Amino acid sequence: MSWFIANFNYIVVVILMMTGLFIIFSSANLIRRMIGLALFQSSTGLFYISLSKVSGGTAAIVVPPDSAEARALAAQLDPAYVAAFGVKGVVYANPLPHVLILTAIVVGVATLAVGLAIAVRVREAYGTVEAPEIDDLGRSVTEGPENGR
Amino acid sequence: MIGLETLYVAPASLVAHAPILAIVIPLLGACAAGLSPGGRSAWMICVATAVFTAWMSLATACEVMRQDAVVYVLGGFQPPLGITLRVDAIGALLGLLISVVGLLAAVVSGHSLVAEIRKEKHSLFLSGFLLCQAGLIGIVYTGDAFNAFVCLEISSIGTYALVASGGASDRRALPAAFNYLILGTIGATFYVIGIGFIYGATGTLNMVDMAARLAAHGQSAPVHAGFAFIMVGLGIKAAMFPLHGWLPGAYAYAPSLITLLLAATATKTAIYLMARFLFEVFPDGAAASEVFLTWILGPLAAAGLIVCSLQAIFEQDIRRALAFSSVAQVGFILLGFAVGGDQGLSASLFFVVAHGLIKGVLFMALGGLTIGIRARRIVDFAGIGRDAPWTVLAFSVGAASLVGTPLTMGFLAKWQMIEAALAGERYWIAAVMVAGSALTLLYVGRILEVMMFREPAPGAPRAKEAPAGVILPALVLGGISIWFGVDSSLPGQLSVAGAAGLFGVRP
Amino acid sequence: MLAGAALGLVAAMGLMIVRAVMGPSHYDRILAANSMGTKTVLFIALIGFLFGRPAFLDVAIVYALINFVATIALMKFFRYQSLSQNLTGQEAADETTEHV
Amino acid sequence: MSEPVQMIGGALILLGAIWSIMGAVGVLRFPDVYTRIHAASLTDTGAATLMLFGMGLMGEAGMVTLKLFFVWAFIMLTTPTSANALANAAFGSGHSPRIGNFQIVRGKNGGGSAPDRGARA
Amino acid sequence: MTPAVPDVSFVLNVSLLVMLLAVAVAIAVTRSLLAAILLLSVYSFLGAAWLMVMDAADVAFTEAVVGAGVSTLVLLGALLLTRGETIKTDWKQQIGPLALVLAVGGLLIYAAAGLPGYGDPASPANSYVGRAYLQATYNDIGAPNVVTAVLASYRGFDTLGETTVIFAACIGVALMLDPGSSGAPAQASRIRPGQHIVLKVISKLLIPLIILFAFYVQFHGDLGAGGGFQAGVTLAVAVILHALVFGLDETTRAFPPHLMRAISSGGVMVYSAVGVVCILNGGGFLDYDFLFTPQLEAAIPPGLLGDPDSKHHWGQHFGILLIELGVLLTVSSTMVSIFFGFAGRAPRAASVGQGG
Repeated sequence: MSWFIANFNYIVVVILMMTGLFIIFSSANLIRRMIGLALFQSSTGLFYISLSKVSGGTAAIVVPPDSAEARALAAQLDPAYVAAFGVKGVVYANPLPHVLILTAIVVGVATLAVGLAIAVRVREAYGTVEAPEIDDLGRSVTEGPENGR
Repeated sequence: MIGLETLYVAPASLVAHAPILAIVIPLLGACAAGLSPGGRSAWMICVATAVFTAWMSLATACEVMRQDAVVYVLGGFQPPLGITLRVDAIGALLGLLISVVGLLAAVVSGHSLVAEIRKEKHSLFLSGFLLCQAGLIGIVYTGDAFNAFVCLEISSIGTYALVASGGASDRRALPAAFNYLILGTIGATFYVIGIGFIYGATGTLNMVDMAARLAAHGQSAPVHAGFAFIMVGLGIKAAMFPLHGWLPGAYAYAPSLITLLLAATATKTAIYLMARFLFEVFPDGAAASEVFLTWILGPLAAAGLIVCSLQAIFEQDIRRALAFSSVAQVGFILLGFAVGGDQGLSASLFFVVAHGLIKGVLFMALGGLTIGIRARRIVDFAGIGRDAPWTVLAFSVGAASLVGTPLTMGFLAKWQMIEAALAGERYWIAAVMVAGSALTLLYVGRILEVMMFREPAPGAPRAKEAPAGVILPALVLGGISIWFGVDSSLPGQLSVAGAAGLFGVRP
Repeated sequence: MLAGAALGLVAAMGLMIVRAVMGPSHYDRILAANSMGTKTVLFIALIGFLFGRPAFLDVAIVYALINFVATIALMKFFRYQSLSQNLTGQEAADETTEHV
Repeated sequence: MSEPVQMIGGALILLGAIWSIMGAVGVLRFPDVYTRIHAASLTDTGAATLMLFGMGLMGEAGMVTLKLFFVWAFIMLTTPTSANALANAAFGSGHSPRIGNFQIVRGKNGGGSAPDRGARA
Repeated sequence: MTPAVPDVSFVLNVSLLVMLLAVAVAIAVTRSLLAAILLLSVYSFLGAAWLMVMDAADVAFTEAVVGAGVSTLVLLGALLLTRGETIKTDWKQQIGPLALVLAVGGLLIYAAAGLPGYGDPASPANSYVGRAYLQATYNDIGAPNVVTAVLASYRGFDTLGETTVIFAACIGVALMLDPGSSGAPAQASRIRPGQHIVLKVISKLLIPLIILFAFYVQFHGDLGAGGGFQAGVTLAVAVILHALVFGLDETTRAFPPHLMRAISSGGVMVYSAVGVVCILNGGGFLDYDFLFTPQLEAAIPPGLLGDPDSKHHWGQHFGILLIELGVLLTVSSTMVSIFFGFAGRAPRAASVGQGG
């Protein structure tokens, strides 16, 4: 049971990642591949955030020390625990993975936008967004039309 | 021997900030180019930026030659809290390669763009080009593992769209770019997952700090998994066999300027990052690195070298042939890693630079040749040596260096590699290297034979000599490749220092 | 009590997911997504109280505002087959949407 | 803040959550899109009112109360509007409501949920 | 030493994760692209809720604005332009990927089990650099929100890179979708008044409020959750809502796409210029302590800035304010121009192939 509690998050996150990866590799449709990619990237975020969880911690926005709020937060926990892992009497979550994932989410959006834009252009040039059909057309017509965009 | 110091003069106040300026100036240039109204002004901004960037990376390289590795603290926060740039000898050398190739490519772009991209998009295109350059320099200069990911994405996201913009002349560029985007993003995400594992085990993101803490804490399953993910992710980015699926399409159909940049620099930065993780972050003698080098990287690299050389031999499309050649040469470089040791690593790093220059020359000359005509297949270039002697001369210099003709940088690179393999008593690796070189001779020979001696097909479009704005940069790049072949002190010194540095960080 | 309410909201979200996955029509899915959005807003507000940090209501506010936009976009998607059109314009059913 | 007010606040929040579950059951059980919209939008606004009011009682008066009011106001504005837009879109695209003894009034699709027309105009 | 609260938070964590898993599997098996997009937006709702449970308020905020505001819209726009709705699947083609994924996944689970357990406060990740930020922020930066402090100051260079990535996406989408001179014009709309009165009135009411909140989020970023990115997307959503309700023509008249691109590059310029100014003032790149020069101090009436003891905090405040402004500019204009790119492109038949 304790093994389950310790590792449940990682197991789910890994399954989520693999679902995303499976969607990317198994689908012929370019839009669906992008959906899979979005899923894959966002599950990376879940992985980092799972790492950053601190039991009994609160969000990394500093509560004024010795305020009523700080005392209320500390009162929920064992004083020895707070003394060992708290900063100025309050236990916080680890802020660094949060920052990294903020960046990663932003990168994910940028990738999604560019990828979909390319997929739209593929549709305009080939008339389809299904990868096998694109391959067939690419083989049969060597020179594409001058669609000039 | 010409010391680097004689090549430049820069005020000390600039030199102190040279590493960051080499990244930020292209960034600012990209913004300015994006703002500029017309293609011409964007081009001028682009060239001016590239000149400044090259100057700054030269200054950085000189600093690195003078002291050991340059550490630039960003935001005034010491590591591991803040992000630092940490430029070692190889980083400096690769930064120099990127900025010099970038400068010459920027000059060339004045001609090659007009043929391939619609006029309204020139400023956007050049803006993306500069962003890509900034990201690439960021990758080689940064000392922070996560920051390397961000820089990787800066260079990649621009590149995806730039590759796809080749769709204006050949629609196959679009699915190729999409494929590149998917695989590239998977690669980058794998890298991030790997960093996550290592962060979970060490709690830090600074590479030097990571190495120290890994050495102190020892290996564990998460560290091994993180290592594997980083290697696969960077392997995709570096087009390591068999993860190179994106590369031939992207090289073949991208606008020639982008192919030039990708081939000369982008995969090289990923290889360099790989080397840093292999030799700097993961301590010596660790089961992960050692087993990986001997049993996975070595065989894969050997297979890549042979298979992709064969593919290049049977390829009809000239750019695809050169693309397969790139994958094969990546295999060559990774074989050097597999040899291991100071000698193998420094030979590999030397080869990285040599190959960057070679592919730069080849694709630059090829881009010049195809400005007038829509030639793709090798036979389209029949007899072109007579019509465009200077461009073909530049191409031949690159080709000679690729084959490994004596007095070229390619020769020295291959020689050092084989020497290192023999010294390390890895005879099968040496044999594979020799075989790979022989195969290289075959496909390069075939291309050159068609270009020089074959009669053009009647009625085929006749190529014109490329404009001087293309030939000169190509010849300069070719000249550098020969100069380093004769006097290899600069890259040799830096790559030996770099290899020693990568090993030296190890506690 | 707050914890029970949070669990209750999560249960309601779970039921909504069943509807979103089952469909059967896309309108059901939009409905489920939209309702999920409202429940998420409430959940976020509640979490602030549950964990003793009510300052996080900002997230809930902005979420409540933004949810609306996605629903409008979906509505336009179905109704007009276009995201660019003026809402007072003709509907897609009345005209050809092909612009070759 | 006195203890009874806290209790009342907590009770209201719990009631809101139960309300929300009831709505979700409705969405799951009702026969067609329109009734489901009805269930979802009514209970969403109701649950939001109960819960946010309860939170207002629990928290300190001030900024938090103001923010809670804003959340409430936005939910009250947007939920009915999107329900309206959704029903409008569903009806406009030929989705037929089931009325009375589950007879189909308009349209030719059998079953409680006509397959919509998808992305093709 | 087991804390009391995690019992609730762990239960919430587990149930939300299970729901995330269910939605992800549903996305994988559904045959309809539109259903997949809708489920993806449900996924992001759940993700945001889960992130709140994990005490990652800022990330939840970002996930919220991205998932609800941008991803869905962009995917819908792309779906309209590609007009692929149902997915053809071939079971034979899925065996290979499935095997690969199972192998990698098994390996990962094995490796991940060696990581520190859930909520371990003494794990390397939570006790080394992460904890150092919590301890140092108060002295170094003086901003309560440690996430903003790390984002904007300690790892400000990452955020510059992130802003650049957004700008690169702006360039990329413009390269791909900018209609240029040959683009199909937006459809001329025939006015038929009286439709969607409710929607229009509510939207008119909401748009100013959204803008107001965007600025609140922007300037409140170092005190509470939020910051330039979240504010930028929120601002963009206001513009997008206007475009959705009142038509793209009307909106592009006020916000022409080339202006959006200019603002986007301007944002990156502002950010890097802050760094360069720090260099000019004698510090390192992005060392905000050097922003608050003695000359500046002399120019500002004494007492206006409060506590004279924490002078370097003012440099940090200025720096964070300015770079967040840069982020806001780039993000908002990029999101708007991405939306314009997708929405403004009329669906067209392929030049070759079966047409649409």
